[in-house]
Amino acid sequence: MNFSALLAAVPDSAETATSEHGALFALLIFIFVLAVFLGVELISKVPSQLHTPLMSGSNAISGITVVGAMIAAGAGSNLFGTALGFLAVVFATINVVGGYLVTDRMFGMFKKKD
Amino acid sequence: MNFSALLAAVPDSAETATSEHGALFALLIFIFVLAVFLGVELISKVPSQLHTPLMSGSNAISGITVVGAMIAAGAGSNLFGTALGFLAVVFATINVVGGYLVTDRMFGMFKKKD
Amino acid sequence: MQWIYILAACLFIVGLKMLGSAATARKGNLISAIGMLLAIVATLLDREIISYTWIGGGLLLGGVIGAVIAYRVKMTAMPEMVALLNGSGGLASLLVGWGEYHMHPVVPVFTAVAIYLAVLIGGITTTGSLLAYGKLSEKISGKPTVFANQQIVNGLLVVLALLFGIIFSAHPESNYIIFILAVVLSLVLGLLAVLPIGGADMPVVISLLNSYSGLAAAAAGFVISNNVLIVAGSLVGASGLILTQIMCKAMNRSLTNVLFSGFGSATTAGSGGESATGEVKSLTPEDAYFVLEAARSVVIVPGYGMAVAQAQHVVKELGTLLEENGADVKYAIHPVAGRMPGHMNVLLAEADVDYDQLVEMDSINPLMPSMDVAIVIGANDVVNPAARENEGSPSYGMPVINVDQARTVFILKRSMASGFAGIENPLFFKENSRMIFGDAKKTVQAMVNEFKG
Amino acid sequence: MQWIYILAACLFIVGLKMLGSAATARKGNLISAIGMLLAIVATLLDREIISYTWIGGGLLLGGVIGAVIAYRVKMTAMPEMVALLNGSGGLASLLVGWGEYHMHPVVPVFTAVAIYLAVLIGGITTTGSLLAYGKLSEKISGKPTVFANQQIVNGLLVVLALLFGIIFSAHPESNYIIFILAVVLSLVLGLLAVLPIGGADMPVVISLLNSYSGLAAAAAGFVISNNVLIVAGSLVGASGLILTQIMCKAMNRSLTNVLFSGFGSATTAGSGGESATGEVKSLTPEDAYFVLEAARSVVIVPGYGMAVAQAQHVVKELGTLLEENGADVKYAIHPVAGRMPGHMNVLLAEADVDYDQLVEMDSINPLMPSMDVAIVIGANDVVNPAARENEGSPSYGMPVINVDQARTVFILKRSMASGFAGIENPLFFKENSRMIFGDAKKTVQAMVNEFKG
Ligand SMILES: NC(=O)c1ccc[n+]([C@@H]2O[C@H](COP(=O)([O-])OP(=O)(O)OC[C@H]3O[C@@H](n4cnc5c(N)ncnc54)[C@H](OP(=O)(O)O)[C@@H]3O)[C@@H](O)[C@H]2O)c1
Ligand SMILES: NC(=O)c1ccc[n+]([C@@H]2O[C@H](COP(=O)([O-])OP(=O)(O)OC[C@H]3O[C@@H](n4cnc5c(N)ncnc54)[C@H](OP(=O)(O)O)[C@@H]3O)[C@@H](O)[C@H]2O)c1
Repeated sequence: MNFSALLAAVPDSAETATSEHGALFALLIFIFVLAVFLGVELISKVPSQLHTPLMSGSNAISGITVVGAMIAAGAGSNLFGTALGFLAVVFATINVVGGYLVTDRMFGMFKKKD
Repeated sequence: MNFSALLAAVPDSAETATSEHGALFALLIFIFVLAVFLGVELISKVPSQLHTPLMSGSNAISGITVVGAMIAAGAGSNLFGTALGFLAVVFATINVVGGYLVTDRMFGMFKKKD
Repeated sequence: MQWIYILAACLFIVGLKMLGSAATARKGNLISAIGMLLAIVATLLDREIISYTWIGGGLLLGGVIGAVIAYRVKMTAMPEMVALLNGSGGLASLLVGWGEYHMHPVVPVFTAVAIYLAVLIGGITTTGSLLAYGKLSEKISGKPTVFANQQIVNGLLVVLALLFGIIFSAHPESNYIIFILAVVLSLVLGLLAVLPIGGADMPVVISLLNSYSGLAAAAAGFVISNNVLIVAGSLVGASGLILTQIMCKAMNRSLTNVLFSGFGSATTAGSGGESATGEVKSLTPEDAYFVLEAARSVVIVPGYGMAVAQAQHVVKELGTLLEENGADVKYAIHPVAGRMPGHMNVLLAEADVDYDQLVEMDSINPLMPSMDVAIVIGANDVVNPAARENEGSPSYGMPVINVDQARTVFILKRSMASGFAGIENPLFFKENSRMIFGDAKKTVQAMVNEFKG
Repeated sequence: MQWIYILAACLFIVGLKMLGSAATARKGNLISAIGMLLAIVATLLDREIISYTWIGGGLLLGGVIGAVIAYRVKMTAMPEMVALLNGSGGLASLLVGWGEYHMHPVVPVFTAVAIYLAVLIGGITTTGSLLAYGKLSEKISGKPTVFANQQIVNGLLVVLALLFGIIFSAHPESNYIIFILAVVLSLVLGLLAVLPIGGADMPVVISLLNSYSGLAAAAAGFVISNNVLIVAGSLVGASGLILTQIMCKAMNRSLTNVLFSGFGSATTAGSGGESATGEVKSLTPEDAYFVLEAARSVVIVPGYGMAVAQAQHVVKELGTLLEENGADVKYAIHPVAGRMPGHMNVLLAEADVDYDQLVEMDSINPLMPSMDVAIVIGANDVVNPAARENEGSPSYGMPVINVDQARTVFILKRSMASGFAGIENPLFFKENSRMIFGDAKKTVQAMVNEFKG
């Protein structure tokens, strides 16, 4: 049993190799769409005073591209490819670490005094 | 190019046929989880006066199982399998048609008078 | 086709979102129906399908039955109707799981688990919903049926279901008998789960079963690796669960309490702590008329009794007459008035009451002290001040409509009997309360006649 | 590993949800950070990775740089900081797309499209964010740069980008030159898109670019078929877009207007319809002290000028003194006061103002007529009554804080100059208004000194 099960769910896509790949893509796009809907729902009711930390906090999440960067940097391909990957890791990590820390700093100030 | 791309994304799952299938399953479960989150967000702010129609309206959506029923009924397998599929189509369709119509009837009454 | 399914799923999401607001709800329902239509059409184009006879026949038959009951059902019977439809959906999921297994008994373990879940949840939903239907429509006694060691028996059956599931999933191809046993077990479990729950708790149960029918559909989706089933099913699963929670909260009870306590059975009824006593002042509808005639502001609080008496139309007539007489008329709706969330809204909407006149509990309570008259029509628990005042009361803490703070309260019911929760109501003995005994419809009709004549 | 990714995505969702409420926000940020850590660890375990040297080095270097700037940055420089981080993320996505393409140039068309999008969006985000950073930190003039035929040039470049995309996606393996051109083009596009936007509109731009950086990450996710990238990226993409919308709404402008109108450039400044005139009454801080001394209720309305003057600490001191003097002190926060949503909240929080004293616009406005004194500290547009009264005003319809309804209004600013929107402010000429000219920090300090004696 391999991915023919996926094809069973998308029966029109078994003709060419490309359209098989298309079925996987459809699943991924579906995930994308669901996440967009979810993002909209999650954010649309946030009070304005939280907007700045929300912006930096969600910005940190977009640093997830570090995962792709690590795969590129560690694939052990030629020098240029690795260099691109390395730079990508650096910049993505700046985004991640800087974003989370600065957001936390802001919330630290928001804390109610006792 | 076939579903190896999917496996590339889940590199630990290429050992056995079952774990390949597991990768597809993981994607589907992921979709499930996202939809659950989305469902919770969508419903949690509905005013109580809409609960009854909301119940019947979402109940109609659960009739989506009609898709599975149609596939079972139309697969042209042996008599018993087809009979099961046929019954499934009947019941699912009752759920779908009855649910949507009755919800619409309720909303028809809710309409603001001019 | 995959893309049509994705589009359909998006329509469900958008539809469900729109169902959440009164202004867009009807359109939302339509959009979700279009999503369903798309999904069905996409499936018809599926190459795996080789015979359309049975599909067409099934769609036709089911469609006709569904349409007929949808148009026949009375608005007051909505809870029963939803229960029936729900059972239908659960049964369909069970049959899909069974059919798939029957045709392809050799499947990987994931699929086997999904099949088992679709059948188990589907079966529980089927008989559970049917029993809920019976209790609601009073074809079966609404009393909770409690027997000795009930919890233990249920617990054992659940363990058995788990055991069957493990055996079946490990070797689906060689365990058809276990499978059949599991089908039977699921049906029995559905019955046993609903038996100990009182008729009046059925709405909560139905909402929970609604959630189950969604999960069953999602499980069926895993069986056939179809993501529109997975998404639609889990949307419904989640929304049903949230609705259940909201309802429990409005009744100030936990879900566990609803499911297992046998609430509303004879044993708990009347256990209202200190018994309320005092003088009860009763009035005739004719006397009440003079008070109403002079009132500038009237709030009408309907409850389950209005549904029983089918008094919504005549209540609306009374409201109109009061308005013509110069009074400001509002309808105060408690979230769990009646036997179904939004029950009162549906009834009053049927009677053509203006949507703007309906006020939610939280908005009316602050205004209550300025109201001349509150007319309680067949409501009891939702106006019980003990929930606010008496810590010993089982309903203590449940938010209620504070009619006792209005200048005068008319209470229309047939007797001094308690309501669904079986709690005595000190409201009846308050200084400013007047009981008007009799069937709500007759009483209100009498008031209307006074106004007209 | 797949499961770890799924768990990470769930943590992002939960974290983002918790970020939406003040009580849980900090924990939410932590949860989302844990999700990120999990995702990174899961990737380290990836069998495709054969060398850890560069990964480790990159993580270390990036981590140190990120940590240093996060701890060094001043709270007032938050907008710039977010812009920089955002540019970092966009650049990373560009590099990931490039790296993947460099290593595997033969890919199906879907993947090629994803690569192209990751690079294009990533590039636009990079230079756009950098330019926004420059404008915000005033390293570059904040004035919108408008030149002839700008829209046409931009339009042509967008068409070119589309064209390149089609050529590239059709045959990615033989179009490395087109690819490089596209990289350059994306960088140029980012600059051109932000050039015509005024410095003060940068927060909206940053929020939009934040959304882009999310979309770029999602595109990178499609390139490597990784669903945690897709989910996290699209969550950020959607939330950035919604935030942008909310901000535009609070300014009563459309996104198109923000992006293309060159708002805030010299040409539009001062076009406030009929010019407000009348007598301006000014006061010294010493005179103001006598009024404040007698006030029972004071509302402080901070604006961008408080940020410029870095006056938050001394403002807090004044607030405390007023309270000790027996007055009720509130801080009224307009949603777009300052140059960043929540800008004032961050500043006042830094100065240790009690969270409970901060009141949103909608809550304070009904109370305004009962306020003895309103102290406007470096705010202008957000207290401009023209938005309420003068239909010809460019800001007409934007909700403002109605300080003019307080008994006395003190306006602390350096001159009669208009605020960001370049609109004259009739508030300054009102009967009950008193201007206190000078740098906000100095003025408030003078008041504090008076109180201290
Ligand atoms: N809405 C929901 O979703 C939901 C779900 C589950 C449970 N519940 C529960 O149901 C209860 C609802 O409260 P409620 O105040 O609406 O109803 P209630 O407390 O059940 O009281 C209804 C009252 O109506 C009277 N009545 C019955 N038939 C009548 C007739 N023909 N004419 C006049 N009066 C009549 C009854 O008194 P007589 O017999 O003296 O006439 C009874 O006391 C709450 O306890 C709630 O927790 C609601
Ligand atoms: N918050 C956001 O997210 C956001 C985003 C984009 C745009 N905006 C826009 O930014 C504006 C914000 O309104 P606002 O009322 O906060 O600010 P504003 O309208 O820009 O006015 C700020 C005022 O502060 C004064 N000022 C500057 N430096 C000062 C100092 N050192 N001491 C004392 N006063 C000083 C200036 O007057 P003098 O020069 O006379 O001193 C100026 O009039 C709105 O138009 C809003 O639409 C906000």
